[in-house]
Amino acid sequence: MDLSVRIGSLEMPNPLIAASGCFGYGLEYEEVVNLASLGGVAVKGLFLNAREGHPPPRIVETPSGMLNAIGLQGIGVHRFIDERLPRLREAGARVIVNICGTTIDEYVELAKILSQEEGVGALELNISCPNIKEGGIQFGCSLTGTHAVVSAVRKATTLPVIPKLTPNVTAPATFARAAEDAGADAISLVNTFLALAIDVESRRPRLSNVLGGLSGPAIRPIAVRMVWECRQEVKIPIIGMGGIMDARDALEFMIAGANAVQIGTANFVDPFVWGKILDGLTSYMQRHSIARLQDLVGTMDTSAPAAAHA
Amino acid sequence: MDLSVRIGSLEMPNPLIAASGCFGYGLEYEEVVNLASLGGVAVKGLFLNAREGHPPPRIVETPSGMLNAIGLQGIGVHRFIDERLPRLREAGARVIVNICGTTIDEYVELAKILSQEEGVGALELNISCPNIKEGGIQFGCSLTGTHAVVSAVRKATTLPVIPKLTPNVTAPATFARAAEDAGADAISLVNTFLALAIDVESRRPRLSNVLGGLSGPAIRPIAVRMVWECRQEVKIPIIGMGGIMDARDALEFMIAGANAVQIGTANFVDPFVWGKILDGLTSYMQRHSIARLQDLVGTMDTSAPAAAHA
Amino acid sequence: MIVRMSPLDIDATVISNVRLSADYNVLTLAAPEIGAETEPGQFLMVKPGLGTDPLLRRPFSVFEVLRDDLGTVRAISILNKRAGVTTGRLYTLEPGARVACLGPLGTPFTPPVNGGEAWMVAGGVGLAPFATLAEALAALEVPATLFYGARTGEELFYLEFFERLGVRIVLATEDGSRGTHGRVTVPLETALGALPAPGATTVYACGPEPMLAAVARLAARHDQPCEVSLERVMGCGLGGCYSCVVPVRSPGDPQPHFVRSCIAGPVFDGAAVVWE
Amino acid sequence: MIVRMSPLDIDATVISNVRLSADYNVLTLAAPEIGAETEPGQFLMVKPGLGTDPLLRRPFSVFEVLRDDLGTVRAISILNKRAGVTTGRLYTLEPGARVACLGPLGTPFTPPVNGGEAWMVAGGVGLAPFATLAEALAALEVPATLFYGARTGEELFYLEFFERLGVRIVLATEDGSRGTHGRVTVPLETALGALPAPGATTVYACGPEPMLAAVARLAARHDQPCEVSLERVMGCGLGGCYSCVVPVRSPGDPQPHFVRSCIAGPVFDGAAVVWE
Ligand SMILES: Cc1cc2nc3c(=O)[nH]c(=O)nc-3n(C[C@H](O)[C@H](O)[C@H](O)COP(=O)(O)OP(=O)(O)OC[C@H]3O[C@@H](n4cnc5c(N)ncnc54)[C@H](O)[C@@H]3O)c2cc1C
Ligand SMILES: Cc1cc2nc3c(=O)[nH]c(=O)nc-3n(C[C@H](O)[C@H](O)[C@H](O)COP(=O)(O)OP(=O)(O)OC[C@H]3O[C@@H](n4cnc5c(N)ncnc54)[C@H](O)[C@@H]3O)c2cc1C
Ligand SMILES: Cc1cc2nc3c(=O)[nH]c(=O)nc-3n(C[C@H](O)[C@H](O)[C@H](O)COP(=O)(O)O)c2cc1C
Ligand SMILES: Cc1cc2nc3c(=O)[nH]c(=O)nc-3n(C[C@H](O)[C@H](O)[C@H](O)COP(=O)(O)O)c2cc1C
Ligand code: FES
Ligand code: FES
Repeated sequence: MDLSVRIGSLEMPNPLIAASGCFGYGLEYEEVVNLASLGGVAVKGLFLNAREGHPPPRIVETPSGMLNAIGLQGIGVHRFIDERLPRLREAGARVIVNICGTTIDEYVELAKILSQEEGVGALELNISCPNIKEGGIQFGCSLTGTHAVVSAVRKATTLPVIPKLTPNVTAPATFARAAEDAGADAISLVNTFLALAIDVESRRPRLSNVLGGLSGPAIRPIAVRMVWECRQEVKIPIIGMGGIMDARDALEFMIAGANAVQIGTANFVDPFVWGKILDGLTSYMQRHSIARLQDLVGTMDTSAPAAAHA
Repeated sequence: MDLSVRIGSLEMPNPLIAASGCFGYGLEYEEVVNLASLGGVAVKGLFLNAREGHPPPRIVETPSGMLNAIGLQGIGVHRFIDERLPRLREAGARVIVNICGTTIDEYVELAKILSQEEGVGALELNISCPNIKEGGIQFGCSLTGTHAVVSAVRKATTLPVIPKLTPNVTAPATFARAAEDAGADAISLVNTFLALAIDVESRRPRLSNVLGGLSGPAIRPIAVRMVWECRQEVKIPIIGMGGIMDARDALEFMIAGANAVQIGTANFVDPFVWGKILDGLTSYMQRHSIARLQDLVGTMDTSAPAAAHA
Repeated sequence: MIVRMSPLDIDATVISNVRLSADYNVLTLAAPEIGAETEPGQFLMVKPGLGTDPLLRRPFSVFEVLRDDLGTVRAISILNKRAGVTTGRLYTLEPGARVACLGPLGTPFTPPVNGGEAWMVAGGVGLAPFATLAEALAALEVPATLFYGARTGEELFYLEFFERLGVRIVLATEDGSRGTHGRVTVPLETALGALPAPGATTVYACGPEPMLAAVARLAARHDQPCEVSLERVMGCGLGGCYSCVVPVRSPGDPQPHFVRSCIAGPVFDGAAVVWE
Repeated sequence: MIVRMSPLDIDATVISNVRLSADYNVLTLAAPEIGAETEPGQFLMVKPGLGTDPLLRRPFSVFEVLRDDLGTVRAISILNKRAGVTTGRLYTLEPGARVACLGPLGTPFTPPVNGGEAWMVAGGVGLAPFATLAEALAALEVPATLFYGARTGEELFYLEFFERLGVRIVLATEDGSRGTHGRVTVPLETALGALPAPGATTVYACGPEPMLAAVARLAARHDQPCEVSLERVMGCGLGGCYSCVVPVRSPGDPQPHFVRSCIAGPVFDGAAVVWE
């Protein structure tokens, strides 16, 4: 059985990638999961410099989901290269570095710096973080901005370039097209949905940042729809995510059009989820006689609905 | 204690309104709840003519939410006026008629017809149904379309005009502004989020219509954010909704900026929810010494977050 | 047309949970107020547990209405078959757990007119509405037969219950381990063929949709009235959501229309339903 | 720096649930594999029940590590105080229910150096990490005192447990019903003032944040080392989400930094934490 997937020059043995911001720098999970067994590890979003992030409270639970406004606390790209990347390389992880900037130049500089390092598998451009004003969301919410930042990074690196799209727009597929036109190797979607939770007793927001990003199973049906829409619009690989909790959810994204998937919030609920999903994928392939998992991508059959009475 | 709220000429004793499509034509619930005790009843979306709607399956459950693609099955405005409106009037319900058209002229014609009838309290313009191509969503996803349909209906009626906004856009607040500029008396938001669920065994969509609209608690944090954004943008009353299950949720919307709220999906889970929410609102008012519930609207205090350790 | 009592919502305590097989159980619930109002064929909307996942209630036939020696209703039960998340939870509940029960809902079966016989046709968990119907038929002294089909003989339940009420029982199993080998429609067809006069026997059916379609067709072919209890995914059970529609043909109107099975059904005239 | 054993995830069966009061209970869980690895001050991430509402696990100190007569670990327990949805459910669970337990997690308490005394300061449910610490101290033959404060005398639990280990106990209640009237910091301050030499007594504290801040300040003023166990909302417990940060000052760096309390804590040097 072949579960492999390729994104530009990045070859992954399976389509399961740890979602950025939900897996630290990967090393935090070394005792729980063999990092080499994952398709890839998207590390916590990195700026050029270290950042403290927002004061707590930084997360709050909502029905079947959670809001976060971490504010991209991070060690900056240089400490990442010095302290984490060598250990990730040793562990055999396929590293996807999620990069954030406030200007196109910063994205380009990050791309150049990371391109010189051994062990970086791909760059995921975070142009969709809803929690900080300067987190690139100004690019992610404008078609010309998306095109500009992707083109600029494209010219600066030979690494696979994967812009991560926001769901907080009318038509994500138009952004997918802009990204493809600008030379992206793949797109990731979705980042979190901009949201608000208020404590009614104190009438105050539950997060220090007021607004946060909604992730988890609550958003899954919307994210699946967006992946499907993007699949109609672009040919490049799609990395789908949003509330994947088990193999069935991962398969749902793939059938909708995702070539690979990221798993974020589920990892908090069950850090051992990786092995369970991988097992689920292989048993599905057996059950349905699917030799290459990529053959499943985008195969939703709209000729008739599923029987309600299974 | 004063729980009343006014939307143009429509005076309601409390801010709790049954959401369109979630309460039939109201009469279905007569044995369960005294219709006069509700702030208002938004009836199932009506076209000029009767419609059969989509074939089943029309709903599917998702984590803390549900997708629906009913396809606006309905009896058409004339049978509504003949068969349902008199009984609603008798029951003392404050009726908000949710109207749908495929052209501006249809909205205008519906508005004119309904304006001649006694017992219609307001018109809610459904320009946001995600489930049918011809459900006015083309107006709801364009600023000029929204302005045009609201202006046209505004000229055709003296009834309160309440466009219902879609959440499937980048900036709902700009649509709120367009609606206010065009003379709307209030805005309703949110309608459902366009979404997709796939049965992985058959690889078929779970709904006959392929796509459906996500409602229920899953969407609440996004809906609350949108209400808050719109509150910064417009002065007219906002009717907030999306996943309200209890009094605390209703208060969350009001604190974010809603003058009234609609309750949809919760009504399926518990048709007796109305009395419970009303009790919850009055006990909150007592606890916080709030004499007029409208004084709570838009009072979120962003100076500091709620203490995590209550 | 639509007859309905005010439904009640009762946060019922589980009195007992009898597991009949690996998939079937009978859950007895302390909701006598609902039981006292229930007519055969009506249903409940049920939600075990708190929280919003799962979110919606699920429809269940009232299986038994349980009375004490004085005839006072003490409880109701549901016959549950594991199919997914809620039925899975209902299988595992222990006494003391709570289940929110809204009911009774829906249009019940119509008793046979003109003093004929009543034939009940049950497929699998489709047995559920027939315990109360059999009791009502016994009270009306209507001669009753139960045609009851299941996958195997081990999934044939409550036979003594029906025997005690004087119901004649005809069994069928798909694996042939008990009764006729095959579908329950096989012995039904034979029996219908042997009937003397048209219209004297009312056929009531509940089970998988293909079975119901077959039963309705057989009844029509043999000129017997037929009522079917249909399963639909139901969002509300009260007519609020329009999720549960069934295409039916009204007399004199060639065009089928969608009607809400939670209020116009779940029991329908088998001849009115437009089968797929 | 960050010391961690591989955590285990055990779908533990509830062995017993002893309700101590209207808000507190002790839940004994069949997760001996976790108990065998747990050091005092470590915690679990816990999720009772299925489904995605509530979604995330919640952090709980390991309260007791329960052994049989031969010393083999048989179970662990948690001391639960009702505060919201998950703690509410943990209060109601019956034996046989399942609770997913991930652990042990976090940095444990450091045993006292240089053979001094150990003072444990507990506020309310902050008692939880001290049962295992008291056992460890007894094994090390470190003289130990428990300063234990609660709202009322009825919310002082497990005193015999600590007495049996030879722990000296000093009580305080806010309503004055038992021990000193007022906060637990009142008798603590008196006792610290009476200490002869600086640095000979290590103070360990767990409880509400204002209490921890006060204890840390008192210990610093009296030149005694102090470790505090901090509560934070935790998304993952493994360092993955950055939700649980605490501002600490590193030696030689005037600028405070956010560190993740699930891995750098929950036990911190009281002098390093930047109190609000
Ligand atoms: C009027 C009526 C009476 C019923 N009486 C009984 C009864 O007495 N005993 C019993 O065991 N079952 C009965 N059912 C069927 C029962 O409602 C479904 O099995 C149940 O809703 C499935 O819920 P779940 O959460 O376990 O499954 P889910 O996890 O929600 O879904 C599992 C599978 O069941 C299908 N399904 C979901 N809802 C329904 C539904 N309402 N009807 C049919 N299939 C569905 C789904 O499409 C899916 O394939 C009745 C249904 C109706 C409409
Ligand atoms: C390391 C650690 C060890 C702990 N040990 C114990 C213990 O042994 N026994 C015990 O009863 N409790 C303990 N707690 C606190 C416990 O985790 C919270 O009470 C629990 O998470 C609340 O969950 P809930 O679902 O009941 O509340 P929710 O419904 O989620 O929220 C109710 C209230 O509790 C607050 N809250 C939510 N999560 C936390 C949290 N992690 N810490 C503090 N407040 C929170 C919320 O802001 C809200 O005000 C510990 C916390 C930490 C960080
Ligand atoms: C706590 C948290 C932190 C996150 N941080 C980042 C980040 O740094 N960069 C990024 O691109 N996405 C970030 N995300 C978004 C996730 O990578 C992912 O897109 C989103 O959570 C949806 O997937 P999920 O539902 O599986 O979590 C974060 C999400 C969470 C919950
Ligand atoms: C089954 C169903 C049918 C609906 N039909 C309509 C409709 O006819 N017109 C309309 O404006 N909104 C319709 N809606 C949207 C609701 O009115 C409401 O905007 C949405 O469900 C969010 O609120 P809730 O989460 O409380 O349900 C429908 C929603 C559901 C679930
Ligand atoms: S189940 Fe809602 S209308 Fe029938
Ligand atoms: S709880 Fe996730 S990093 Fe600490």
